[in-house]
Amino acid sequence: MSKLIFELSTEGRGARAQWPQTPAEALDDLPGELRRRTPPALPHLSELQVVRHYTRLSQRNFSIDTHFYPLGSCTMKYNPRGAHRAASQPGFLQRHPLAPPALSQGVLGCLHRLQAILEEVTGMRGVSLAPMAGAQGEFAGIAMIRAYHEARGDHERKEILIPTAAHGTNPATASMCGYRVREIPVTSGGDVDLEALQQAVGPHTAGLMMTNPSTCGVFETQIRAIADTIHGAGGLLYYDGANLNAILGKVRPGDMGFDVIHMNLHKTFATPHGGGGPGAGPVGVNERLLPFLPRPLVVEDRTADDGLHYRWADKAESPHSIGTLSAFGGNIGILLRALAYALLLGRDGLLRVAEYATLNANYLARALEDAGFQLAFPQRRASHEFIITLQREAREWGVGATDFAKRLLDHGVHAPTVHFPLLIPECLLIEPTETEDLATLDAFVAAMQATRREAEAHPDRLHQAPHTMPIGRLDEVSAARNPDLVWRGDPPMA
Amino acid sequence: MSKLIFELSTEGRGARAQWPQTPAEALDDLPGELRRRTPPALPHLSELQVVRHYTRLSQRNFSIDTHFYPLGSCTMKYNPRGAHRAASQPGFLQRHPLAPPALSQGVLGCLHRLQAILEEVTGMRGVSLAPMAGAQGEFAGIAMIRAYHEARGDHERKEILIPTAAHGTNPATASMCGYRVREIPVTSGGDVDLEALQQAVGPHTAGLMMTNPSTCGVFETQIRAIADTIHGAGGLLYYDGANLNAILGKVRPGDMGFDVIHMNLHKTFATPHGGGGPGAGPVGVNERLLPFLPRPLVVEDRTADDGLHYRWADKAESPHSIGTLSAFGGNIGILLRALAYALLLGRDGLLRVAEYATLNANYLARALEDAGFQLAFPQRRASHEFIITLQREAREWGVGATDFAKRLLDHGVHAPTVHFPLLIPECLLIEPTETEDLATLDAFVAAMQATRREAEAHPDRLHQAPHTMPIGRLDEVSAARNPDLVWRGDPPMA
Amino acid sequence: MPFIPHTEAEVGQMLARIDAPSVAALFEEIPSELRAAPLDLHDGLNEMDMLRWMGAQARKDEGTLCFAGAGCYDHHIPAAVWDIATRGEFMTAYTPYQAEASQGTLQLIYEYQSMMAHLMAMDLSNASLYDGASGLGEALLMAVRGNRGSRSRRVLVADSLNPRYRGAAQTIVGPQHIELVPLALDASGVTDTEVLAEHEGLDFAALVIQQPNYFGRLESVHSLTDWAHAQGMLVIAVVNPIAAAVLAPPGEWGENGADIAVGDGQPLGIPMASGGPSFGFMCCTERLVRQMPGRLIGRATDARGTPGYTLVLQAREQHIRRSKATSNICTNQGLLVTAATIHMALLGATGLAQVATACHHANNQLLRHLTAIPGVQVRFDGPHFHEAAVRLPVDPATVLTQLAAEGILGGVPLAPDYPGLSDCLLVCATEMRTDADMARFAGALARTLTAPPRCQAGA
Amino acid sequence: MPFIPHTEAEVGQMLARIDAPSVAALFEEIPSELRAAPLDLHDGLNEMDMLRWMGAQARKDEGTLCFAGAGCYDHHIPAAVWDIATRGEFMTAYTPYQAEASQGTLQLIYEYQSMMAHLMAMDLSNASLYDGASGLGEALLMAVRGNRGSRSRRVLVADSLNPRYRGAAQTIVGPQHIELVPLALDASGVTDTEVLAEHEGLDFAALVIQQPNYFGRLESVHSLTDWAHAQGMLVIAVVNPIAAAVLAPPGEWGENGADIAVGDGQPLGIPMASGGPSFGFMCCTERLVRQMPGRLIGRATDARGTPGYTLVLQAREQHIRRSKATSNICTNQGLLVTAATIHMALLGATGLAQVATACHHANNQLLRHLTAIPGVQVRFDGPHFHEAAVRLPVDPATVLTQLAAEGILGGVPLAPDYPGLSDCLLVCATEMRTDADMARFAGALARTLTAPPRCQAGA
Ligand SMILES: Cc1ncc(COP(=O)(O)O)c(C=O)c1O
Ligand SMILES: Cc1ncc(COP(=O)(O)O)c(C=O)c1O
Repeated sequence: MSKLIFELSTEGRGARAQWPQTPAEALDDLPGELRRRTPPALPHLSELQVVRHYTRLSQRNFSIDTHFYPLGSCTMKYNPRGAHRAASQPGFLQRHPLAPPALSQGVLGCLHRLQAILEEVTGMRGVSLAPMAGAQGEFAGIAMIRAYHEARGDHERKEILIPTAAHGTNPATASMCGYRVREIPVTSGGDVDLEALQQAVGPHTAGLMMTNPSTCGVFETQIRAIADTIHGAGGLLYYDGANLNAILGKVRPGDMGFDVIHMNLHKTFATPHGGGGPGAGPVGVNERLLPFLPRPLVVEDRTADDGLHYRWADKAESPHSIGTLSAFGGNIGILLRALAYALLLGRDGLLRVAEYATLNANYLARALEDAGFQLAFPQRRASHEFIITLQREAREWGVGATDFAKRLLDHGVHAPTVHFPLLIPECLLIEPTETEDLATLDAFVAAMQATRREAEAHPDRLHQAPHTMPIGRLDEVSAARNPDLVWRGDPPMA
Repeated sequence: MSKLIFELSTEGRGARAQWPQTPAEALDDLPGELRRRTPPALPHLSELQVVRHYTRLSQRNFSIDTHFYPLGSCTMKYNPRGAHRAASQPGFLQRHPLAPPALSQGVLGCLHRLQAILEEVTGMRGVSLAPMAGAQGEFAGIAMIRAYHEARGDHERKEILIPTAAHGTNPATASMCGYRVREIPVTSGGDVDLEALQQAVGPHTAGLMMTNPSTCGVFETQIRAIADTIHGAGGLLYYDGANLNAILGKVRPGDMGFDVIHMNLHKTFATPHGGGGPGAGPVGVNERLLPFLPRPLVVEDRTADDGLHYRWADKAESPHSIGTLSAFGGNIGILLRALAYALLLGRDGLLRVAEYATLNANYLARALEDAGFQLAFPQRRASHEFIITLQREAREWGVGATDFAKRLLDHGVHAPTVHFPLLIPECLLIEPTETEDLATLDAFVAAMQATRREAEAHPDRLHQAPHTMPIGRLDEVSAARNPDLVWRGDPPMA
Repeated sequence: MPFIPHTEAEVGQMLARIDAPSVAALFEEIPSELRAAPLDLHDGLNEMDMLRWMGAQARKDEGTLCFAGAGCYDHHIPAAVWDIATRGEFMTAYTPYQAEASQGTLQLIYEYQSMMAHLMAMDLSNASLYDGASGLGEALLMAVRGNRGSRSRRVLVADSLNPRYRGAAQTIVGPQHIELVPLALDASGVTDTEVLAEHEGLDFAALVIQQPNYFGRLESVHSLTDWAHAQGMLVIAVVNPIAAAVLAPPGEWGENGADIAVGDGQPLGIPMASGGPSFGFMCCTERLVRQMPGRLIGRATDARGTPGYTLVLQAREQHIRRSKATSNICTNQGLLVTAATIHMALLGATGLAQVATACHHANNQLLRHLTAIPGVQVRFDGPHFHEAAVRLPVDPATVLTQLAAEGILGGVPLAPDYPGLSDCLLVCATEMRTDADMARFAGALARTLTAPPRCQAGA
Repeated sequence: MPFIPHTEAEVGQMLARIDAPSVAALFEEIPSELRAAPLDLHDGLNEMDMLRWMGAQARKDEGTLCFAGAGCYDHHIPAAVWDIATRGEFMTAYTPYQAEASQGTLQLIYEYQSMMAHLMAMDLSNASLYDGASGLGEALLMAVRGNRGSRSRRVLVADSLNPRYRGAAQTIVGPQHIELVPLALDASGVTDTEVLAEHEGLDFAALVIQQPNYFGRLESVHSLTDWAHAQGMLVIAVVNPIAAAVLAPPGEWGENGADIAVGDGQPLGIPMASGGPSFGFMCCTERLVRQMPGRLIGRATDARGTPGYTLVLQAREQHIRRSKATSNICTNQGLLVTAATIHMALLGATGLAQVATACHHANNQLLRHLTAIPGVQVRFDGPHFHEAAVRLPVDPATVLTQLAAEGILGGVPLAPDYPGLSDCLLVCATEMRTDADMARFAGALARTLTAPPRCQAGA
């Protein structure tokens, strides 16, 4: 019901304090046929209109700064304002990406320090900060696996194995890298089906992608056996680091036998999600994949007078690199925030992240179980997240995961992740994170309980939920049928 | 219904990233009896709790950035974000107030430039930026009038004349300066009753305080005659500059015959009101009050090499000054914002402020009149604001100005000023300002019309308004009877 | 037309509606002989050019290493404080006259009043005054009005009070013929208890004590308070709110506590910013509530019993009582209170105490650095808090000029306000100053003391 | 424990509830031989110390006078843009999976898609990709999938494309065996129409044209587009969004317009910030919508008919189609899109055109300043937009080093990517550069050209 910005426009209006004054004749040397004939249909607005419109729009969002947001697999935790401040300094914001090292020791020094911290945290030998989100990190990782096999002349490895519980980016990445995907089942205990895995591996196996703890919210205890199986068949092991929050300082992917890993700094290192990005997805590798790391990499040189000097590595220094992933150095502003976060936490602080994220998840899991909800893996310790299945509620009362999710919004709680992982029917994947307090967890349990009682007594209230949001449940099916993606001056609906 | 921050507290919690680590023994050299025995009862919170609490609280406000806010006499117009940015630079924020001129040329140069701009805008000979809000500017102005008379040995002038329509700060200021207040009636046309004024003046008259345009929203056309009357009796003329927005570049207080003026930069120069401040209330004076200007003043010297050098004037340079009004130089951060605003607008931009503020007010007045509302001064041109009286509505339907005000909130509009000026019963003082667009004005008229229809049909809906705010109408009477001003751990109400 | 949304067509339409031939015609009531000629001002700049000019100005003052205090302190401010305080809903709201549409600001101020009252151990707090110095002026007026037992318009003011506070207070109370009677210092830089005796039996409305005092020394607040109360005076405490986290708070001074506590809120999350805007806080005893100047927010309920917050006891203010108001203050320092409230919530009692402790530690470190320089001494014996007067072997003004040339603000000279201390500099180190900073200061100071002064100071 | 709210008592209570003896016990499922030793990392810093260290780092890089473009431009960003974009509700929300609780972000993206489609004169836009260069990679994949008339995995890429775009695109499409076939430059620095003829009749999936091209020269986009279409290729336009306000937009290239438009959104309100985060935009024709990678937001209605916004056509994305998705992209660059949307709303069509005009003017000014220096020439004839290759009489790398010592970023050397242009520098002046800035650059450049190079460059 909020007007579109276009509906506030009146031709002839403008935020003129933002316009440079240059006579239009300044363009006269450009050939006429290459010039634009009609101005684009952008809105004409005053500065106040713009500020007011977007300020009010912002209020129509849930966010970490306003709501509990236990969105599983997404690690919605507090984004320290200090890290944002640290990255927002003029020296960082005003640096051109192609400024030479003489004008860039500040930022290069930061990036080098972050590389070193991430190597230690993951137990890997080298880290490239280039990938701009988790999925691009996955791409870089699988591209490195591919480059590795190709460099060895091993051209028959055309398949990537992926457990069924995996995030959708895993199979999508494997495809983008030109691989076939074979899915490996997960047991009812939440672990990879080792037998199935052993049957699947072979000379065609390029590698296995997995997370640990998995998206089932449990720690894969057979990890050594899995690693041995893959390595034994000549494949490599990829670690999807989206769940790294669960194990910081407790166990390192490098030590578990992974060859390559990406991290989601926008999850584990608390950089804000921005309503869908930006993120940062650095990749770490062990010795054998070092030559293939994506560019650019920062190197530290010792100067004649024993100082330190930072520079980007020469292209010639990494001839086997899979190459660059963006025009410049990736999402450096996000990397700076992640570094600030790492500096704030340090050794002990990072360890505590894993500990308290896990404590919160296990407490919440138990409290929900006590409240009558069914855990997907009741016999297991939760990692930093866990799954409940509403199969019973769906069967008995006809209310599913989506209905619960929508009704929770009315309780002032963002819904957990629904229907993921796909293998568990009517599931909610719940990740409270370490930065939420006990009272908030208890309030969530109360909201879930209230919703459950309501589901039994008045299932319709859930079907029609939410009731207190700016809009009711949207008809996504008809929206998809004839998608309206662009405002074209049509009269506003309703 | 929003919890108090104290109710979120749990002993033992803390936003530890904000704590410096110094051993408590560092205090051991302080005498025990002078140390605090029990820590103050401040809440124990995590950083996320604090951020979330105050972010959510903020959403419970109307503001210029979110709502039309036609609060008469308050000039609630767009506060340019660029001015805020300009004043928020490290060089300005990190300057200690007692830094010597060698480390302060930036800020002193800015203040000097602002002094000059304000002199030109007001037509006065000298400006002091020291007062921290309008009322303190009034204090400085009346204290200067007092100092002037005393310097002349004229000790019998014990009275300040003030039109009845005046803002409450005017009489309060006169009292603070040790004066008796005599109120001068206002005619039904909105002007000062000249005859009454002539009868009131005499050798006991220290001066007259007035605004022009007045808080009746009209321009006082007899201003020359008033000035002559006061000056003829040996008194001085004080200009309350709260309404300067109406006449920028059109007519200058100095040219009208005023001896001293304060400005509300937080109104006319668009610095944000901050939910109740800070403001800045510079004073301007003509020749005869120059010696009495409050300190500090910035002076410009020409250096040997023909450069400019800025410094604070020496105490010895203004021996007759009424003195300082704060520990340092006043609300310099606000002065910087006002300067940025003046730089953005320039000569033509400032003139347009008056023009379009006046256009908006006159349009809105006419539109409301057409909609059946009664203007307080229908025969007059509105200045930048105007008054409607709901006397008829109160008489016929039993709904008054407050009821209208509260119901307007439900329409997403901040209420105009109610019951001010006091002499007009059931009045609304409406100031749209120049930064609001036509559609917003029309929507306001529609809301007023709807409210009026409702007042007739369902007066109770107005009595009980607002209906859609976070809380209903508060019982201010019983709140005043036994005031609860401090949280003391009592259980939350309701 | 920056910030004016009107299109030509709209202007035409609006003029037609009000039957005016032009916008200029709307000003026809202004006598033509009064109309202004075009202002002699610059052309408007766009935001880019304005920021370029203001940016160049700001950079001129950037990078100073600060060892000055004297009422304004360089503390760490958590990034969250101003990120939230400058949200449009806080920053661009007016005074919360419409309570139902201002619950954000109102609840926040109620929380502020509560925190401040707890920090000061006083019954209640108002919603702010302009700054600490003008706040003291208001406190004096309040004390003179509120002291039922005294008819005096004279107040005792210790010489150890920040002289800038005395100055501003003097301006404010002067027109009402209130007289500030000084109380001399003893040799250790605190109020001389011997001179107190001279004032015994005389009628004074109040005694003003600053803790820690202007020289960073600690006053014997308990005995001073008890003495003043015994003499029928009210006690006005002037305090640093950070120090109050570790020092006895005004409400706990002596047997019955101070009657009024005022001070500057700057240390609570407000950047130094040339000294303003900051805010003045004021707390008092229940008994004095109706004498309190400025705004007060109270808790109330709506018809359904839902609690909310609103302006209360407005009868004290000028809107209602006009010339009989407790003060003329109207606009106060709301946004700074917003920041301070967030700051106090983030720091908590422990955090504030840690800041105070770190400052005390840093200042002691600084004094060690400085007194290691031959000829440099701490002027007063005994513990200092936050700052100290340091005696130099050469003229402090010259030293400051030379330090300034190296980008160091080496403190505040005491000469202008204390002729007897004209060889002294008031120095301060907060938790923000590192050991390296102090070493840089001490090094530069040592050089200026040995090198002959140059005409044109230079590094 | 920064950011962890648990008190000891609460931890005890929680452990009791889950029957765990300690927090450490929660990790018992991890095989003990895998458990990590304490990490070899620093102690945590408090925010003050962290900011001190990061502040010192940032200051090392501050104050550079920038004359580099090459895909990243120093534009004025209205203060309002980031004040609003960094509001917690925008900045700390996740991807808007729950539409009803994310209408702020969703409506904003719908507005963004609309503005971007209008600016490019294309049918539709997605919600962003990582950056312009990786966006081109996605566009190539999309073109190869989407060109029904071609079975080729080869695409023609003009040599005047930003080499960094080519590099990243190559990385992304390489594993799928897509080949980038270069198209040589003519003597004036644009795509050689003669070499086009050599490719006629061969099967290519697409042609990639950048406008303005890497050297700031204008390509004959109309004839190139018509030629490519006639050959059955799709046309991928790589454009600067500011330039699109004054140059023919991709949708109006030739008879039928480009099929896909990509580019980097950085000029739309994003600080240079070392090149990231920025965002890639992508627009396409209606026909290609189901090949579009990334998120799309559509308008929908709720049961009452109230319009709202939601993710649509998710079947293209990896959540649903997994290995058959159009791309693996998930997290994109949402917050940058937020800023760009506010930026475009503030500037409007006229404002963007004015920025483009001012940049063009500034760049021409710069070229006048530089070519006044003996031996300095503009490398290519004809009009330039935004930037230009300038030929120097001495080694550009040496010159850049000497300029850097004076705090000037004098452009980008072309040598690494164009051996034939190894005597050239790519320079750029935006509306932010004043005449005084240019004179400073020209003066410094003139000095470096006359002075013999020193071993250790210095001012
Ligand atoms: C398990 C898992 N893997 C990978 C990703 C992809 O990361 P990104 O969204 O940063 O591309 C996600 C993000 O949701 C995830 O949860
Ligand atoms: C007419 C008038 N005079 C004086 C003042 C007092 O100004 P301030 O609130 O800045 O002290 C006001 C403010 O509301 C006003 O409207």
